[in-house]
Amino acid sequence: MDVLYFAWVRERIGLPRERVKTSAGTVAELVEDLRARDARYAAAFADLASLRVALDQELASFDAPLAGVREVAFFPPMTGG
Amino acid sequence: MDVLYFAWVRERIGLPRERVKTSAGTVAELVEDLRARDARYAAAFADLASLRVALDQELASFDAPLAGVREVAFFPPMTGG
Amino acid sequence: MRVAVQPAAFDLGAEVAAFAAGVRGAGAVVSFTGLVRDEGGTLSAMEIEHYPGMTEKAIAGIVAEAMARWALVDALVIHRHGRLFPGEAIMMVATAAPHRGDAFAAAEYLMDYLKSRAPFWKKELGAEGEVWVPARDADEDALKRW
Amino acid sequence: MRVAVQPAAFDLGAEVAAFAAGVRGAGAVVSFTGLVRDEGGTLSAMEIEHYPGMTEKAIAGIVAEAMARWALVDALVIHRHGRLFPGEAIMMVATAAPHRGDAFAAAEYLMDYLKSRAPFWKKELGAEGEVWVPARDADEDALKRW
Repeated sequence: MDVLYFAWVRERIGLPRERVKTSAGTVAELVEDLRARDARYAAAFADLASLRVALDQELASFDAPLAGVREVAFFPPMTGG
Repeated sequence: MDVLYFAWVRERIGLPRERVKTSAGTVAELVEDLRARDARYAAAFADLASLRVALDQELASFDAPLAGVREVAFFPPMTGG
Repeated sequence: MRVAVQPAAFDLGAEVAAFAAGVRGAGAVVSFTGLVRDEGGTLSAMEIEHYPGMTEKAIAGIVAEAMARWALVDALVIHRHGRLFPGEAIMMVATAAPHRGDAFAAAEYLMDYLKSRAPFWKKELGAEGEVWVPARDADEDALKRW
Repeated sequence: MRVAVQPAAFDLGAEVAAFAAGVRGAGAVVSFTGLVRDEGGTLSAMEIEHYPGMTEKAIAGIVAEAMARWALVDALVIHRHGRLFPGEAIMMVATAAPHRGDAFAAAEYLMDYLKSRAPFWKKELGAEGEVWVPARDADEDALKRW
């Protein structure tokens, strides 16, 4: 699946998107996989309360299942307007 | 004093303003004087609840005193905006 | 702060643009414009009467109260009188503030008070003749929220 | 209804004027514009990042919800991304309705949801370097009133 990062999540990880092969069943499990990669990911995902996730461009929760999902995006709370 | 009429009050009385000599002490007493003049005034002042009054261009109540007032205006509730 | 009471049409776009361009330090600009509705084609024109002298004073007082209640950088009120046709702008208000809450609240306050406390009266000219627009209880009630 | 997400500046006056001219049957038009504050001269620029694709969908959903909740004749949202400087317009919304209550409520609803549910992120560039603007609890709380 495609995993996208925005704002300071993108900056901490150092890239805007990547292709990830995962057997994670939920967003939370995917986060665990990513955290285990290296310190940059661990820093980006240190505090889930300050993160939001979208599955196929719809806001979702961290316990949402990943079955059938093609695009996951992680970002901080929005600050538009 | 000058007495001004606006909107349907003006139309019922048939003039926009007039000079009135009165010994009325309050707005309500002035209204009584005017009502007694003829049917046009009686029609205009038939229902005080549907009228508003301004003394020297400030909204006032019908029991307000007229001492020192130079301009009295009668009109229906405002409908601007 | 500017208040204009005039028979002439105003250029809504130019007024909003000039207002927004002139507000240093504002993060939020709200505008409201009241248009003559065509009422499903039954309205041919609207005649707006006002009380010269009192109108300007009443509006200035309402604007001053809004400036005192909210952190406004600027405010603008333009209100026309005379004969207007469907689709024409009757009036506009604009407010500018550091944050949107103040700008929205002040614009709504200005509208609620202009509606019921500034001396304007509307008459509708249409198929059924001339009708003075009655004041709505809802407009008087709207003042109670402030 | 129109939604535009673009890096280019927009002409606020022309947009408001065209919007108001195109709304048949409306008696009330409200516009909101968000400007880059200069923060007392400490802000040199603002960088707005967004999520292409999701942004347009999220805004369209918010506008559709507003159209369903209030008697709107039309609605408009324009939101910029990229680098903006103090005084520039970041975004605007406009709403048109038969009566002012609906136009105001819908514009505030659009702003509250755009602020916290459309995928935009602001970074301030100033004397102290680059700072991502933190989300405010007040903005999240604002959603609860609807």
